[in-house]
Amino acid sequence: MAAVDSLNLSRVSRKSEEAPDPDAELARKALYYMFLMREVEERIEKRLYRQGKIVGGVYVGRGQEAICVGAGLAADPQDVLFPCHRDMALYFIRGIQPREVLAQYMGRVGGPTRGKDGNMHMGDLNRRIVAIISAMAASVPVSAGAAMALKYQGSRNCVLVFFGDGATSRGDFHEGINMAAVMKAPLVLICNNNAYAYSTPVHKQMACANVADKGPGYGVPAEIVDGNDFFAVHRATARAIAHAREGLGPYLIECKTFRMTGHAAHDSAFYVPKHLFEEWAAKDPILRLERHMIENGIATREEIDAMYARIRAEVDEAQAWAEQSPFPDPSELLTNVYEEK
Amino acid sequence: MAAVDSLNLSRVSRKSEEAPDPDAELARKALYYMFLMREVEERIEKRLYRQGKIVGGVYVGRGQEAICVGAGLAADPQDVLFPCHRDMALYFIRGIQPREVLAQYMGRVGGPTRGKDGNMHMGDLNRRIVAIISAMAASVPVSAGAAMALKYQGSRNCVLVFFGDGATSRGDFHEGINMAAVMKAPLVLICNNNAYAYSTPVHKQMACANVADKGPGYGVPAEIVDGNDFFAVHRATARAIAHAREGLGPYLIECKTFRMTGHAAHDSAFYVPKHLFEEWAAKDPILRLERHMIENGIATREEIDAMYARIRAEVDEAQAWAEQSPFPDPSELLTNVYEEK
Amino acid sequence: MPTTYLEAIRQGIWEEMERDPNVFCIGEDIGVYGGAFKVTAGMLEAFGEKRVVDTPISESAIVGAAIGASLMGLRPIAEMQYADFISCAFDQVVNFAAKCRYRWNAPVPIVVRAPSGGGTHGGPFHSQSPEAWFVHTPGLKVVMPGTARDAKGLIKAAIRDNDPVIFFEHKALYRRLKEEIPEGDYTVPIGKARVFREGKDLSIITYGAMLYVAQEAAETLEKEGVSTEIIDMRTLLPIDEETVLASVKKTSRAILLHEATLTGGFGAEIAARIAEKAFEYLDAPIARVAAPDTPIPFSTPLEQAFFPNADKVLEKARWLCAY
Amino acid sequence: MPTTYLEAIRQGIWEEMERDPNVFCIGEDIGVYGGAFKVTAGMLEAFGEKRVVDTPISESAIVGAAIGASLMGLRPIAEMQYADFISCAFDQVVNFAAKCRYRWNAPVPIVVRAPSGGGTHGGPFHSQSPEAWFVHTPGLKVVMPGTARDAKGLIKAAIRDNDPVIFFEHKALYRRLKEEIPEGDYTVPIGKARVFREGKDLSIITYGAMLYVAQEAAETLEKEGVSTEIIDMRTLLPIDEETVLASVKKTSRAILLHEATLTGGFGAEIAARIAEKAFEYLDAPIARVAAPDTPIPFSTPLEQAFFPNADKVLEKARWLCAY
Ligand SMILES: Cc1ncc(C[n+]2csc(CCOP(=O)(O)OP(=O)(O)O)c2C)c(N)n1
Ligand SMILES: Cc1ncc(C[n+]2csc(CCOP(=O)(O)OP(=O)(O)O)c2C)c(N)n1
Ligand SMILES: [Mg+2]
Ligand SMILES: [Mg+2]
Repeated sequence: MAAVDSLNLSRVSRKSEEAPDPDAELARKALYYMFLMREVEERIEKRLYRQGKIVGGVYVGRGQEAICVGAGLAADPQDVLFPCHRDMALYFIRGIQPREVLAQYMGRVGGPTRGKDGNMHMGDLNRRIVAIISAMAASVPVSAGAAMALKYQGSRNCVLVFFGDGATSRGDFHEGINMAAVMKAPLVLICNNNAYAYSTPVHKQMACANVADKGPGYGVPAEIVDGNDFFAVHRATARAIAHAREGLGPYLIECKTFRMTGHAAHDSAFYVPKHLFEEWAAKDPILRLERHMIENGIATREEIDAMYARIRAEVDEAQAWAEQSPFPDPSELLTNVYEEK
Repeated sequence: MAAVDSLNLSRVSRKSEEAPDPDAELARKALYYMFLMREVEERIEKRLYRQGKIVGGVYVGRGQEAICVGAGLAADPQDVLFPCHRDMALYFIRGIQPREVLAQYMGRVGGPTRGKDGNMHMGDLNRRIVAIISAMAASVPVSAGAAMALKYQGSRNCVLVFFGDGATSRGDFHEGINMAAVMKAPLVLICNNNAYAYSTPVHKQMACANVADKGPGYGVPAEIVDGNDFFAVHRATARAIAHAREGLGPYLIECKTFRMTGHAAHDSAFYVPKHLFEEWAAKDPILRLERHMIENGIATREEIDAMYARIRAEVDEAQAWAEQSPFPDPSELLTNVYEEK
Repeated sequence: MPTTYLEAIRQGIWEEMERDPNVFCIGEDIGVYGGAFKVTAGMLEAFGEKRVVDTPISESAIVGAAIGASLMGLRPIAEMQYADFISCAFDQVVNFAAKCRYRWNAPVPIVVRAPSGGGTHGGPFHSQSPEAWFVHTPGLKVVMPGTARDAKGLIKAAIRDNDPVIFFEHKALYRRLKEEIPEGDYTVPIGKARVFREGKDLSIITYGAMLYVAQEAAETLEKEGVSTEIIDMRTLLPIDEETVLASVKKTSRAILLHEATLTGGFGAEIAARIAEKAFEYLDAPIARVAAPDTPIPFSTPLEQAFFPNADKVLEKARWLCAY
Repeated sequence: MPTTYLEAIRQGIWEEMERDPNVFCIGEDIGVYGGAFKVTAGMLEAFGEKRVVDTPISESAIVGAAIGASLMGLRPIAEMQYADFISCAFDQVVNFAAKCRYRWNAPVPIVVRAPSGGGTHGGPFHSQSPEAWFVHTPGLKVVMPGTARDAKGLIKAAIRDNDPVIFFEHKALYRRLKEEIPEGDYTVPIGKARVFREGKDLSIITYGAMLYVAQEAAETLEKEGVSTEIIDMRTLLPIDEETVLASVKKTSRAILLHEATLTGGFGAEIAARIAEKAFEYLDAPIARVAAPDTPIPFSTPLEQAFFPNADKVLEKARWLCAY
């Protein structure tokens, strides 16, 4: 698990007299990861990218953090994750450090791919986290195969695969979920339905109302959750994982959310009606979790702010480290195409 | 429309005093095409193939004739057909002659592809019938595009695409039906669920009970019909076509049937429980239609047998013609790769 | 007026849309957004939703639908958001589109536009140059303009062509290349290479963005007393063998240059043809300069090392000239 | 014991399944049916449903699932019912499998078996030889045995290899080729060509079923006083350039022979390498014999005209020898 240095939210909450509250503990962890993700992505998008220190595409999950954090924290460390491009916190949850992620974005050797690939195209088999390829939904059949393998190995673990609404249109989504269903493979499919795929609104992506409506056609239970509600995502994922561990096969969760940015850093999202951003800003998952924590006495405003400050400092350090990380030597161009003996 | 030479079932049926009965007329046509298909396919599979006069794969639609005939007769001649590999009657309905089909199977220039392609890999744009490629379901997106084009052209016509239960597992099925649905393209999707795809029973193909269960996930109305009941298929197709013509988009029909043969002529179907063949033999769509016609006074046994005899003679002639049709000259190998100016 | 490579393609499509009501565009984010690279910008407003069709993320269905529409008499222009994603539509391209005419005499006049090429920090999945796969697929035509003039003339020719055309557009040229192009309607014939620069000692046979690498090398060689001819293939299939052979017969030395990876690339085919058909004219080995056989790395120093450059061409050129 | 090419592959898989519990087979109709060609016949009974996995008709998911299982430590053998359908899995093969190791150091030890090749009246979609697409895809290995001995040794090597291997099996050899093979466990190294027949005047470089066409031609040439060396590539990627160049340096004449279509085929790559690296040894042009650039026709006379045969090889051989 991640070295969660900044996660020392005072354990002395107003309920401190009572036994440690697992819900409170979870909320603190969740807020930590959600804010960490947002902070790292803000650096990437609003600083490093604009400063030209990051080249290439930059996609962020601003406003969607509850999904990857909710699902990621529901999983066991031995469950296998297939993040998509707006799921950065999954890496942190699995212990990949912010500095490594920042180095990855800047093409430095300090990143998990040593500059071979960029941005969220990273993975680490030791941490059971698999790198996407760019083709949307290509991970779905691969995750199905990973889930089949876990079953083959007699493992009680499962696989969680993440993707967007747009990805569901691809043949690979279909073939992957269908095969997993036929095989009763322990696969949890987590769709972030953020209303857009690049400029394409979801009603131009599909003619049904919900991604979850696709479940019955695969014989896969499907549920819809508020993707901006960390607890809702977490509970649904826990249900899905339990289903998978019981050998009942795949489970589809549609997390309704909203993409609070353009598709990527270069995209102004001019095609998105302004009022939607305003409406969804009010539903921000971080604000929402903060509110929950304060209202339920899990943390005070001051404690939260102090945690944020620590995270910012942690990310400052990470950024400094990453910027010092060297670029790969051109000789690395030719390495690792095949196994080197 | 086909020159239906043998379709002169006595028009003087027991109801002859009354006004011409369209249902009776339809039944006669249907029986003609269903029997013609069976007869041509029997020649192909049980004679020409075994005699070595047909090389390569031979797939027949024995026991499934009600599907292509029911759907094909519901379509307007300007509607566009995309047959699959067990839909031979569609060619006859569109006026392609048995002799041409037999020549096609034997690789002769008398076939619609002049020997360039084999068996059911044939089409004719003038007759609005599009050739499949072998990859299952590849026709689905193509048919979606044809349907989009009809809409583009302001035509009131629609497109009918045929495929099997196995084909629905492919990404192309998914992408094609989904795109057609989003575009509200006039596309009628006709699935013959014959319980097997090669040796694979349908429960290993999908984890839902019916192909029709996939409709809601695309926002496409879907219905299940008895695929061995000509009238049921015909009526469902008529409904689907009306839906398409009204601009309401695609419509999926699942025709439950059974593959009364092996997958292809080389396959003994040892993996199919014997009793299934027995059960389904009793539900043969031709016998069923015969029975309906006799019971309803549409035709007598004798009239039907006379028609069969005429069809057999017609196919004898067709076969003789096809066997006389020359093989293509090797020089044709190089023609028609590109437009020749 | 100086026109960018991108604008030239846009103009070409636009004029064909105006000329022929059967021409329409289909792809992801090509409407409201105007395409990931803005090649179709403004077309939705000008031609309406009917003719500028935004699709779900379904490359196979985009190409499939284009094929189906073409069979009904339309002339679709399908956009792959990046050439890399044509792999998702591969079966439709190589088995459906490429083979219809041969099999059952059904023409498939589609254009599949595929922004390809690297140098834009795209990493492994937004930088590929997959043209060779399609050059090995009979029934397709494969085009890749290297100049703005050709970009317009070839996209128009592709749209009018009665066979399926895979039209590669080099992303790095979209906005960097700006030049005078003829006013109004003109086409550039598919299947014709052109002498991009005349020379007599050495032929560099290339296409796309590598033209400018060749050009840079040629200028240096000029100073070294070597007169370099550059052949811009423009169409990669069908191959204009005549122009290639004529050049090599004149210069007696040939370098094949492309940014796609070396092994099995387009250069191999041209080298093989020269080695079979102009052997007796050769004064030196046939050299190839191409990207190494690796995926395309993301980080700038690796990316720079990956792509061919003038130095790599010069090294081979000097070897050939000294041979 | 004389063993067919098919049986050799079957034995190889069987032995590897016995040796390593992580090896399993996945594909359409490979279980109860034993595979369209019966390569996996009997395996379901012997190894059970867990290790002989029948799938829906989903080539992309078959390859994708194999990749995913391999990432979890298994060693999947995926079967394409026909090589032609690998187009439906193309993105998974060329973008997922081929690039994982390079990008994030994740090995993908899968084997994708693909029955390819013609001469079995399969028509356009059951006869293709699509190896060149994969030879142009860094990160893959591409293998095609031409003998029963190699078929067994190479399938075993492929299963043990830690990179993705596309394993082409020639359908026409499955049952027609029968020969003695070594008993028990042996592997044939991936990446090594072999001298199939020694000679000194002319090299025919080929693989798969074309070996026997080369052989036939060589026997005729022998009578004409020409000593022909035949190189069986066996592995098409990585290319054993050394063996090829050694042969051509010895004979000074080369014919590349394959049944895939000419343009952009594997022969082009070998011709290009010879033309660059053994130029000074050549006494004649480098010739290619391959199928013409058309889809593969169905009807017997067209099919026969399509495939290379000894006469076509002889024509080129005589030209080279008279050069
Ligand atoms: C097969 C494929 N086609 C096109 C693209 C280009 N592309 C990248 S992200 C994207 C939109 C994805 O939308 P969605 O799945 O909803 O995810 P989101 O970005 O909204 O999280 C597109 C079209 C791609 N990556 N892959
Ligand atoms: C993409 C693809 N994979 C495999 C095959 C081989 N194949 C031909 S028909 C068939 C079974 C088709 O089953 P179904 O769609 O149910 O049609 P049916 O034969 O039962 O009518 C298979 C696997 C193919 N043609 N295409
Ligand atoms: Mg989205
Ligand atoms: Mg079936």
